[in-house]
Parts: sequence; structure tokens; C-alpha cells
Amino acid sequence: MSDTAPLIDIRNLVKHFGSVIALSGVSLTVNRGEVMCLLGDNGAGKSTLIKTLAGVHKPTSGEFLVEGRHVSFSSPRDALDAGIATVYQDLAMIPLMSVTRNFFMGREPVKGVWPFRYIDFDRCNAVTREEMHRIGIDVRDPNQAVGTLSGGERQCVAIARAVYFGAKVLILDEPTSALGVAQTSMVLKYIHQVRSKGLGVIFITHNVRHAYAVGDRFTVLNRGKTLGTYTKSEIAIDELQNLMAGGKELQVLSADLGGMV
Amino acid sequence: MSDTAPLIDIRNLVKHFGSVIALSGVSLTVNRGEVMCLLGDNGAGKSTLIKTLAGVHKPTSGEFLVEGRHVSFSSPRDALDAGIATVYQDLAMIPLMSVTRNFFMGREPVKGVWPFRYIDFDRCNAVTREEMHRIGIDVRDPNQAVGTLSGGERQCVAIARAVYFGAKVLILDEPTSALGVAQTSMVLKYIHQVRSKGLGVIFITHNVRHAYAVGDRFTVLNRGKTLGTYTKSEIAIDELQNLMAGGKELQVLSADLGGMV
Amino acid sequence: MTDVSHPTAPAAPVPPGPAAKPARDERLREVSLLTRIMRRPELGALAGLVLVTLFFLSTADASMFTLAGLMNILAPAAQLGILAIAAALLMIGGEFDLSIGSMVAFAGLIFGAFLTLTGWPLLVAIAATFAVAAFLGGLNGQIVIRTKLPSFIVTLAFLFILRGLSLVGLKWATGGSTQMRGIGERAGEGIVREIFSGNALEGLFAWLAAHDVIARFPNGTPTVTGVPVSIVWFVLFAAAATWVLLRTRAGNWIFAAGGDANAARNSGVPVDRVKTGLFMLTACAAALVAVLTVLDAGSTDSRRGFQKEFEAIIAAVIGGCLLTGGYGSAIGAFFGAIIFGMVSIGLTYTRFDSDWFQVFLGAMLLLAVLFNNFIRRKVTGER
Amino acid sequence: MTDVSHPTAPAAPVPPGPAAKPARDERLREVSLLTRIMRRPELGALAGLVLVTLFFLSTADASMFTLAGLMNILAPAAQLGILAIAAALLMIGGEFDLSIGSMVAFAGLIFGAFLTLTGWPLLVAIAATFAVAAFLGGLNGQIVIRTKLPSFIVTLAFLFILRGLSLVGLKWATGGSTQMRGIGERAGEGIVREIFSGNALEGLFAWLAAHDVIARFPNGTPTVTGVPVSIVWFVLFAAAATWVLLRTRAGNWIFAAGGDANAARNSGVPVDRVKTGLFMLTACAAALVAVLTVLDAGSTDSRRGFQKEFEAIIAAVIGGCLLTGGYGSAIGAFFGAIIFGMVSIGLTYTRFDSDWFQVFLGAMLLLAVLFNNFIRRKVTGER
Amino acid sequence: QQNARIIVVSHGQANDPFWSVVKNGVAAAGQDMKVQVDYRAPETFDMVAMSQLIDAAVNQKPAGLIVSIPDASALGPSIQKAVAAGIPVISMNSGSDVSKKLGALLHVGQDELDAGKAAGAKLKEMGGKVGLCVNHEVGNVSLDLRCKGFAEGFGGKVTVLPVSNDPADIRAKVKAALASDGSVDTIMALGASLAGEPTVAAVKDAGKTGSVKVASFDLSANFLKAVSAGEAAFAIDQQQYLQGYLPVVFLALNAKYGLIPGGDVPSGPNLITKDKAAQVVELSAKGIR
Ligand SMILES: Nc1ncnc2c1ncn2[C@@H]1O[C@H](COP(=O)(O)OP(=O)(O)OP(=O)(O)O)[C@@H](O)[C@H]1O
Ligand SMILES: Nc1ncnc2c1ncn2[C@@H]1O[C@H](COP(=O)(O)OP(=O)(O)OP(=O)(O)O)[C@@H](O)[C@H]1O
Ligand SMILES: [Mg+2]
Ligand SMILES: [Mg+2]
Repeated sequence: MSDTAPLIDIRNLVKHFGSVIALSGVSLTVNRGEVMCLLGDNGAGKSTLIKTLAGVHKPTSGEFLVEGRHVSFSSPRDALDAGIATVYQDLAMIPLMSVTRNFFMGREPVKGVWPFRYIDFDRCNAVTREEMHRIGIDVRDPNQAVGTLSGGERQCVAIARAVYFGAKVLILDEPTSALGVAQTSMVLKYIHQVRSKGLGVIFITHNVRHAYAVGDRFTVLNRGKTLGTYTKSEIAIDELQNLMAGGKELQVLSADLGGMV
Repeated sequence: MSDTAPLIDIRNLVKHFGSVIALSGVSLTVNRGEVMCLLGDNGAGKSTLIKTLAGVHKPTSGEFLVEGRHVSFSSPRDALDAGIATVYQDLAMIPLMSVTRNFFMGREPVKGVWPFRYIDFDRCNAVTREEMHRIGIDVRDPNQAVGTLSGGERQCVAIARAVYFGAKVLILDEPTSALGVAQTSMVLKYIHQVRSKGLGVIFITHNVRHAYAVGDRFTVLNRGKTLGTYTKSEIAIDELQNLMAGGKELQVLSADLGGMV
Repeated sequence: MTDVSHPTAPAAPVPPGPAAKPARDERLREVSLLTRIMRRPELGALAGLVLVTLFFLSTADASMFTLAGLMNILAPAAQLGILAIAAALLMIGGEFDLSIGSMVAFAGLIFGAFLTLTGWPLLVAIAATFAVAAFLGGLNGQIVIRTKLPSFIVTLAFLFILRGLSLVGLKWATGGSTQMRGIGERAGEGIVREIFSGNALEGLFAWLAAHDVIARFPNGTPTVTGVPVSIVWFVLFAAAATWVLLRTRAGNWIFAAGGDANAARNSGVPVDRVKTGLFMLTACAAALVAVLTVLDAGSTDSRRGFQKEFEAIIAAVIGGCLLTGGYGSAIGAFFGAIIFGMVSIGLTYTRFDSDWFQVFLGAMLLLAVLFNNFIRRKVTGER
Repeated sequence: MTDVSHPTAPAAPVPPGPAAKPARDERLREVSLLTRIMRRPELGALAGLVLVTLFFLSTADASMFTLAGLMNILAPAAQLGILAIAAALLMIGGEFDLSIGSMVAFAGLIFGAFLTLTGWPLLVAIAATFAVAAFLGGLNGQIVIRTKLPSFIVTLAFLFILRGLSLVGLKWATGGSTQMRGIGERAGEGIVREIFSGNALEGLFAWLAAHDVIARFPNGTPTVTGVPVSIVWFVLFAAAATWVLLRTRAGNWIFAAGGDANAARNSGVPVDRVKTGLFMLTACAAALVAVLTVLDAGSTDSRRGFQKEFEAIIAAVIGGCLLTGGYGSAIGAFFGAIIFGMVSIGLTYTRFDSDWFQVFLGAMLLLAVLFNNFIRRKVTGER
Repeated sequence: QQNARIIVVSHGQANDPFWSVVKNGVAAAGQDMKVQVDYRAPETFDMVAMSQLIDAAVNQKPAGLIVSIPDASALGPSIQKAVAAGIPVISMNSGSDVSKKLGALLHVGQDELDAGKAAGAKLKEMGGKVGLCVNHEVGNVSLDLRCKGFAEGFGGKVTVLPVSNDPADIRAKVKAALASDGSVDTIMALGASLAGEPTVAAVKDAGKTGSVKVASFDLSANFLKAVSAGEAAFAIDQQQYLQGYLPVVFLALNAKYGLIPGGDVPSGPNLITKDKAAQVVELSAKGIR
């Protein structure tokens, strides 16, 4: 492991689902203390790419290096153990389970001696309530089922969970899509904090302003291919916006939109 | 039915889920040819409110008038028959079914004479492909299962479906949350078009710029109560933004955010 | 959008092309016809059927694959299959009906009672039997819908209730016996009888036998005198159910109701009506099997249809239905029933000791589904 | 945030308060303790049990609710219940095991064979029986996981295979009979035997009888000489399973694996390991029942455990488990088994004509679940 | 030269203790007569499935067919088809009344009803007044007939107690029945190992050994032990080994030499009481009685 090697380095990644070609050769690097924004049109393959990094999908071909070493994850647990925490677009929550149980799922803190180890639910509830409060959600009851939370509340659980458990790399797939104004600004602040702790962040968004606010580098995907990677200094915000649309005409509606959706 | 009565008029609507009070007295009107933006923090009760309008939930108490007449929907089908089409936040799609079957679900066009009526799948596929194309999604194969679409593609199916089947009132619950730049601008244009046809639109969003771009009036919810209703001329965009956050402090991160998330 | 170029460097947005019929999408690989076929749930069970057939071709007595042998395999498969197809539709719609086996016994009893006790003509008795079955099926459905209890437990209660009522009713109708005989004689002859019992195409088979195309017994009667009507019903029902599922509005609603009842309801599908209809259909399928077997056997007893609900679900699952609903096919259940029938009758054509019967039944079922799964993955490249 | 005022007119944003322990949230109504209790899946089945008890109190012979009568109901309920709790855990984890009934017969056979043929001491024979059962359960699990076939069909195959092997094995071991006897004598006496057969607390009961707290037979022996060990096992297993489900990491993983296996896997839950473990547990529960019944009866036969898989699932569903996984409780299965046992044994204490047995069984089951459902909705105000 | 093949189709499953003895008889005769024998039965008591098994057997053109006939209407056509195909048919166990009519050469066995009557009469003679018939498969016509015959022969009040296949359940239910109706003095179980043994245990649990008479159809080693220990009155033996053995012998001889006996062979009933029980135990443990 070399300290100069990028945290994540993928080279020419290809992923097929049966006859569907979701990724046809994508390359990407993420360094320590860097926010890499992954941008692109709907269906460009962003989620597929990060699911491959997170160990959910096995790549069809291509190389994947973490801190300079080749890896091949056989399950998301491997990726978690390697320090890659992910907020999935579909959130990976169990609707019938409580907020607390979802928050700590797979990484429950236990008390007592084996075989009488049990989960310390008082502490878990307190942590959950506090972390949710930090992100701007006032949970009525940490034992409420996640399925009865609002869309934004649920998304906040997923984000708070990923941030709480720390990691070398934090992957956020459209984390702010369902969030309110206050929660969104909180998540952007989190990204900032996480970067300054030296972690790498992959941030997927369709909001060019969010991307430009926190991103250091921008990789644009289109139809399963990389359109290019730019540092913030190389590209202006409206140029980036045009790239993100993947060659589609924008319907400019009103002056209020100011060209940026 | 009077022509001057608002399309939708709800008065003091209350909705409890067991011990949870989701709405504690909300009032709202939507007129013909008007886009009413429903704004508010996560968990404010927006989705619960529109699900009550769409016939999914039965209100605990309160009045609900459509075109001046009291109604009580016993199922979403009643609401559809009354001309209220809804794009739900959770999209109401069946993952295992094809795009076309989802698109026409519940309103399949049939051919032939009873009992040998069958669905005209060629036409359905063509319509689906075209409508998706209009919104900016190039569907690989209309027979692909919706579960394998990307988040944004799936959302586009729901929107295209609601718009295609027209209605008196179109309810859109965070329709642009997962959409790309091009698709978002297309949806905003749709809202514009639908309004000019004289339909009423209820548009829920967390993006104040989107709201301000197409909205005529803004109703802000907070913790199950109406914070107030404003016409576009009454309120400035950053005032609105503050209201939306529901009394939460905003983390201003970078000048690029320009105070607006 | 299909003719838009895909630049790898920043470029000005290109206006979308006309929504023309898409030519070739670079995001799709070429797939063979075989792959496309194997991906259909309808045809998955075919591989299992082929495997089972090959197994018996190599181990069983040659008489198994004569015309008479095949009819012999298809006859029980047909009765099971009618139930399995209905069960498959219901499972696709997201519910179970564990009462179909008992319903076969109960419908057999009331059909027998209508004929022998009230003395109604055959057609009326059949219609009344179907009406009662549909009513009971609808009752099942309404209880499930109104109480939101799992259909498993509701129809399980009816499994016991109907089985018990069959016993009580039989004893009452026969004055103490659990077997009712002499139904065949009361049914009389005629076109209605011919639709529900005996063989179809008898003329053709007689002609074939006369020309020595079909083997004959020593006394000159052909070994096969026609296609049992139950097989005809089976095939027709499978075809109709497949058409309904794949081509009609009702089919779309069934998939939707089973895939996600909430989402379907929110999209305007009348889920409750669909489910009630399906419960009525399964009950009627059970009544059909009851009428077919009662007319065929001329008698009924309180054990008729015992565990058929279980076998029907097995056949549907072999045929690719998901227990969780929303996925499956009628033609899959069709093949599933044939596989199940072939395995259970086929073993009697082999030289295995019948003590081993269940071991073989289990192993063959497992092999059939494993093989079918293996082939599908191989062909479609799924993992 | 809890101390933020909620203006109904535009106001300047208020800074959030400290994350203090929330006092009173205006978005929550007060709920009674009863409501909170009834909302737990653990206790739902209690209402059904109360209804069934009331029914029998008013219709059955008084001897049903004597101490002897209650032990008599609990003894078969305990055997079913041990299976039902394991089945409930597996169902919560999202899978089925249809082979448990056959596993009871098979484990009984190998346990008997270890004792009588190889002559191992009791403890070793029991350990070996559990080891074989765990292996077979693990095999089931691995097949399900690796092939991604529904567990319904895989374990169904094992239902047949194990049942068949029990028959073959018994005939082989006994030289032609379907019953193996003399196991009791070979087991010997001792502490191990006392853990797995006979009664617990015999001293206490003898003392109670001597002081006339317990009724005695005319010949002076007490009517109840102790608590059958199967009941003790049943209660302990229910307590342990409940604790695991509600309080431990493994419990959280079971709920997660059954609720949404994909989401759970994506969150780092070792779903495959959890499921395999659950399959092993159900197989071991079946082995436990086999050991208990074989030592109790002193013999085993090829029909042991027939249809127990079905009854176990029924009990789990009565107890509130969802067939789709991810929801349910062990204590619910506990009550479910008692309800099922009480209904099926209880009817013999009443004066109803036994022909109506199944009708009553079905009706009582339906009433119990309906009532339990009705009460829950009434109390919690759900609709 | 290929051995003659004889197929047996019965309505009893191979794992049913009663039928497993029949099957042992079949197998032994097959070995003794050097013919191939196949034993087939449906998975449950299912007349429709059984008729299909007979059809399947006919297709294989065996040298002889042996069937049990619990439901003449349902099985008749298939049996007649076999006869039409020129296959010699012998019926066994049930169906003595219809055997000739359907074209079978003869019948080996004895009607369940008659066996029940004999047992009932014996128990009445022993002083029974109120009887209980423990039926582990209500609706299985042959078991129903045993109960019915018992009731007819017994004369007194008889209640049917429906139970499952599970020994613990049977034991609990018999105990419950004894507790709720103290006047019961006679219990008839329809299968020795399945129902008879738990019934003996239940009577013991209830402290009524001796005062309640227990009898059972068929034999099992443990039940016979109970008989010889005086805990049970007697077991009714149909000598079903003969029902499997003899027809095979007859058909084998028929195939070889064209021989066939001139009339039906009654195989039972045979009451095994305390004095005879001890001798039979070992044979029963081997699946011969
Ligand atoms: N399991 C699958 N089977 C078949 N096709 C799939 C599967 N998963 C994804 N795809 C296809 O791959 C393409 C890329 O999907 P992906 O979810 O990665 O897009 P995305 O960039 O995340 O889009 P969005 O911004 O809308 O979330 C989509 O067109 C989708 O239809
Ligand atoms: N079925 C339910 N049972 C219990 N509580 C519920 C239920 N549905 C919603 N709630 C609660 O009601 C509140 C309002 O939810 P709702 O989904 O309407 O919020 P929203 O305004 O749409 O939020 P978002 O912007 O995040 O989508 C939430 O706090 C949620 O926890
Ligand atoms: Mg995505
Ligand atoms: Mg919402």
C-alpha cells in the first residue's frame, strides 16, 4: 500500500446485465481528501458504477484498485470492511424494521459476554436520535418503522448511517434528492467535513450547483462511457451543466431558472 | 358544479396514523390553470396530504371539495375517475413488470369484441417509447422490467404516464428529485403546458428555484400545519426558501450556493 | 435520440432527433433467439420436462412412451394441471388458495347430491355446482380482502371446513357412508355428459386402430379409444389462461395486483375485484375437476382431492411462479403439472422398488428445477 | 428541534435547540399502554388464545381445565411448538422449510439406529443425531442460496427424499418392519435420559399430591406426576428465540434478511450465513422433537412427523408471522402452537359430533385469527 | 427366458404399517416363485390416482394383476380394461363383494366390515357397553368400514374419535376423551403401531388400565406386548401377509401351468389374545404379521 496511490482507481470497467450494456469501459480515480463528483444523464450508469465499487455487482471486466492494490469484492460486506461506505440510491433500508435497527444494521454494537451478547438498544436509540437530529430530522420515535417515514426522512437515515460509521471512502448516490432545504445544506456541510478529515468522497447528483459547491473534480458519464474528467478550475458551471445533460437540448423556461435547473 | 369554484378545495384536513399525527388541520385550494406549489420541510406532511387527495388515505376529519362538490374517495380509482392524476413520491410502479405494462396500468387500451378483447401491445409500446422520448429518455426496450431501470428513468415513466392520461388536476410529488438536467427542464416545461391547457397542478418540490420558476401560488407546510399561502407577487425567492426550511438554520457553505440550495 | 452522436469531449448540446423507430442501440448486446426464449418464464419449465423425459426414456419400460402410456401420464397431469393453472393465476395475483383440494371433495359431494338427491338434469347440476363453488371462492376472497389477513390462513380454515362438510354431507346424503356411488347412472347420456366425461375424438381413434396405427388389445378393442376430455379441458384452459395473462387487461391487472398491491391500487387497478375474481376462478377450477372425476369414476368420497392444493402449488412453482406473487405463467404451470404427473406415474414404469418412490420423486423434482435453472442461466448469461 | 416554536405565519428561522431528550412531541397522540402492547406482533396471538379458552370454558367438559387436562393439551402443543418456533424464525428470515416433518421421522430413525445398531451411549447418539440434522439443514440452505431457487421447492424435494429414506432405512434396520422398537430399553437411565424424556419437577408434584393440592387417582398415584420435559423444552426454546430475535445481533440480521435480502446484503449483513444458520436450526428443532418423541414412545416409525411442517407453518402464521418474511415473532408462534393444540385436543372434551371435527377446527382457527385481528385494530385505531 | 411379471396395485401406501406387511408378502412370494413383482400405491387414499395406476399397470401387459377394490365404481372401469386386455386379475383385501362381477378370478382377504363386526362382537362379549373408535384417517373408506363394523358388532354406544397421524396427538386425544366421558369402557384403535400403542399409553396415563378394554386392528410388536401384559385385550389380525403372498403365488402358477383355485380365500379375521400374543411378537417385528 503506498500512501501516494489514489484511494480508488478503476480502469476500463465494463458491466453487462444479460444483453444490456450498462458500462462500456469507465475509468476513475478518487484521492484522499477529495470530493469527486460523478455526473451524468439519467441512465448513464452512475449507480451501476458505484454499486460495482460497493461490491454489489461483480464487474464483467476491468480493473479495480483500492489504495493501489487489486481487489475483488464478493459482497458488500467486503467493501465495508475495506472502508467503503455507501448510500445507495434505493437507500438499502428494511421498511418493516425500526429506524434504530436500520441505522445499526450489520454493525450492531453488542454488550455482555458470548453467548449472551446483546444489542445495547438504549445507546442505539440515543445515537440514532442524535445523529438524525444533527442532520436536521426530529425523529418522533426511533422505534418507528422506516416504512412509515417520509421519503426525505428515510434518506437522512441512510446518510446519517454512512457518515456515522466513518470509512476511508464515502459514496453518496444522489443523497439530497428527496431532502428539504435545511437537510440538503446539512449534507453538503457533512461532505465538506468528511473531506477535511482526509476521506475520499464520491458524490453523485443532478444538481450542478450542489456539485460545484463541494466538488474538487468532476467526472461526467454518458451512456455507459466517461465523457471526461475536469478539475474545478478547468470548467465553468454552465459548461458542466451542458455536459451533464449528455447532449440533450435544454428547455429554457423562465428567466428565473437562470439557465441552471 | 360551478365554474368559478376552485378545482380542489380542502378545509381543515386532519390525518392520524395510529398515534402519529401527520396532518393537523390543513387548508388549500387549487384553481383552474394554476400551478400550486406545495412546499415544506422533510416530514412536514406533503405526501400525506396529496395521498389523501388521491384517494389513497381516508382523512381522519376535514372537508374535501372537487369543483365545489363534497367528495369522499374510497380508492385511488375514484380519484382518477374524478380527473385527479398523481405522480407519487414512491412512483407506484411494479418492478417486475415491463415499462409498457406499467405505463398503461389500470388504463389499458383494448381492441376486439368482448370477451375477446385484448391489449394492443404494438400501439402501447410505440406510445411508451415516444412519450419517454419526449421527456428525454431513450428506452432501450419497452419490454424491459421497470425494476431494472435507473432511478431517474423510472421517475420519468411515472411522470410521462400521468401527463399522457391527462386529467383535471395533476399532482406531482417531487417529480424531479431523481431527474437529470435535461429531464428536469422537460418536466418543468410540461407543467407549463399543462397549466396553459387549463388544468390545475399541485407541484411538490424541495428546490425553491424550480418552484419559483413555474409556481403561481405557494403553500408552505410545517409539521402537519399550513404555514401560509402566498402568490408569487407576494413573496421573494429567498423569503420562500427560509419558509421552506421550516425554521431550521441553514448551513451556508460556499458562495457558489448563493444562499439557495 | 438514437441518432445523436456521443462525444467524449465537451460539445454543444445536439437537438434531439425525431422519435423514429430506433435502429440499433449501442447499449444493447446482440442476443440469440434461444436466450430470448429461455428468458420467458413461460418456457423455463420446458428444460425440466426434457430432462425428466430423457430420464424415463432411458430407465422406464417402453410401454410408457406408447400412445396409451402417454395418455396415461396426461390424464392425472390434466386434473392436477387444471388446478395448478388456476393456482398459478392466483399466485401471480399475490394470494394462495389452500382450500382447492377440499373444494374438489365438496364440489363432488354437492354435484353428486344435486344429481342423485334432487334429481336435477346434468346441465343444471353442473351449473349449480359451479355457482356454489364460485360463491365459496368469492367468500374466501372477500374475507381475505376485508380482514387483510393472509390468504394462507383464511383458505386454510376453509381447507378444514370444506373437508369436514364433505364428510358430514356424505354421511347425511348416503345415510352413513363416506362414499357416494351410482352418480354415473344418474347423469344419463347426452352431449353435456360427453363434454365432461369419456373421450374426445373417439371416431378418429377407432379409425386409426382399424388401420393398425394404434395398438389393439387381444380382444380387438384399441388400447386407446380417444383423448380423455380432461386432457382437452387442460389444454384449452392453459391456452385461455396464457392468453388472458399475456394479452388482456385482466392479465395486466393480475400481474400488477400480485407485484405490488399498493402500487397497483394507486395506479387505478381495482385490486380487490381482481383478487376476488381469481378466488372464484380457483374454486371453479376445483369444481371442474370434481365434475370431471365424479363423472369419470361414477362415485365420490370424502378424501377426493386430498392434498391437491399442495400438488397444485408445487406444479405452479416448478413452472416458475414466485410464491411472493407478481411473476409466473400459466403455461409454466402446464409444464409443471406434466412434469409432476410424469414423475409420479413414470416411476411405476420403472423397476425401482416402491419403497424408494418418495426418494425418487423428491430427487427428480429437485433435478428438474435445478436443471431448468442451470440451463436458463447458461443460456441467458445471468448470474 | 423540540423547543422550536411553530409559527403559522412567516417568521425568521429559529436556530435549532440542543439535541436534548425530547419532552413532548405535538405530532404524537397519547397512546395507552394497552395500545402499545397490542401493537407488538409478539402479543397479537394472545387475543385469539383468550377467545379459544373462553369458548372451551363454556362448551367443554370441566376436566379440560384441570391440571391434568392442561398438561394433556400442552404436551402435543409443545412438540408442535418447538417446530413452530423454528419455522417462525426461518419464515422471519424469509425462507420456508417443508422438510421438518420428514426430518422428524428421519432423525428418529437415525437416532434409533445409533442407539440400537451401533450401540452408542445416549449422549453420543443424541449429539450425532443433531449433527446429521444440522448437516442436512445446512445442505438445504446451501442449495437454496447457491441456486437461488425458492426454498419452498428445494425443501419440498427433501420432504419426499427424507420421508422415503426413513421408510427404506427402517425396513433395512428392522428387517422388514416400518417400526423400530426397543429404543427405550437401549437408552438406559441417567441424567441425559432425564433431560430428554419423562417429567420434570416430579418431586414437587408428588409433594403437592401428598398434600392434596393435586387430584389423585383412586389407586393413590397423583393424576399429574410432573411437567413433561417437552413442555420445559418448549418454554425454554420460546424464551431463547424471543430473546435472540429482539435483543441480539443475530435477531436483527434475521429480520433484515427476511425483510429485504438485497438491502440487508448491501448494508453488510451476511445474509447467506444467517439463512444457512436458520435452516440448520429448524433441522435441529426437528431432531429435538424426534429425540423427545422417540425416547417417550420407545419406538419410531416411518410416519412420525407426518404433515408437521404444515402445522408448524400454520402455528407460526396464527402467531402473526408473515409468509413474505421479515415480520413475526417467536412468542407468537408459541401462542399459535398452543391455540392449534387447544383447538384440536379441546374438541374431544366437548359434546360435538366428531364428524364435525374438521369444520370446528377450521372455524375456530378462523375465528381466533379474526378476533385477534379485530381486537388489534380496535385497540390501536388502525384501519 | 424372462421371468413373468406381476403387478400389485393397492390403496395403501408403502409406509403404512399394515400395507408394508402386504408388500413383504408380495416380495417374498416373488422370490419364492421366481417372478418379478412390483408393488404400487397412490401417495394418499385417492381412488382417482389409483385407477390411473391400474391403467399404467395394464399398459405394461403384466402376467398378472393384483388389486384391492375399496371403491368399485371408481376402479371398476380400469379393472375391466385389464380383464379386456387379457390380464388375469386377482383382488385382495377389499372388494370381495364386487370381485367376481368385475371379472377378477378370485378374492384373497376379508372384508374390513366383517373384521370390525367380529372384533365388536368379541368386545361386547367381554362386557363392553360404551365404545370409542380411534380413527386416524377419517374418510379413508377402509378405516371407516372398520369403525362401522365395530359399531355394528359391538351393539352399544360407539363414538368415533378422529385423530391425526401423530402419536402425541392420539395419546392426548384419547386421554381427553376418557376424561370428559367417564363411562367409556372400550376403545378400538384402527392401527396397532400408529393408534393402538398411544391408546394403551393414554389409558395407562388416565389410570384406567384394566378397566378400559383396548383392542386394535393389525399387529405391532409393542401392542402385542401390551396384550400379553394384559394392558390390551386383543389385536385383530387379517394375516395380510397372505393377502400379498397368495395372489402372487396363484398368478405365478397360473402363468406357468394355468392353475387357479376355484374360490375365494378368506385370510382372516384372527383375534390374537393374551395367550397367543407372545409367539407373534417376533414375527411382527419383522413385518410378517
Ligand atoms: N439489473 C439490471 N438489468 C438490466 N439493466 C439494468 C440493470 N441495472 C441497470 N440497468 C440499466 O443500466 C442503465 C444504467 O443504470 P444506472 O442505474 O446506473 O443509471 P444512473 O446513471 O444511476 O441513472 P439515474 O441518474 O437515473 O439514477 C440503465 O439504462 C438501466 O436500464
Ligand atoms: N403510515 C404512516 N404511519 C405512521 N406515520 C406516518 C405514516 N405515513 C407518514 N407518517 C409520518 O407522517 C409524517 C409526514 O410524512 P410525509 O410523507 O407526508 O412527509 P413529506 O412532507 O412528504 O416529507 P418529504 O419531503 O420528506 O417527502 C412523517 O413524519 C412520517 O413519519
Ligand atoms: Mg442512479
Ligand atoms: Mg414526501
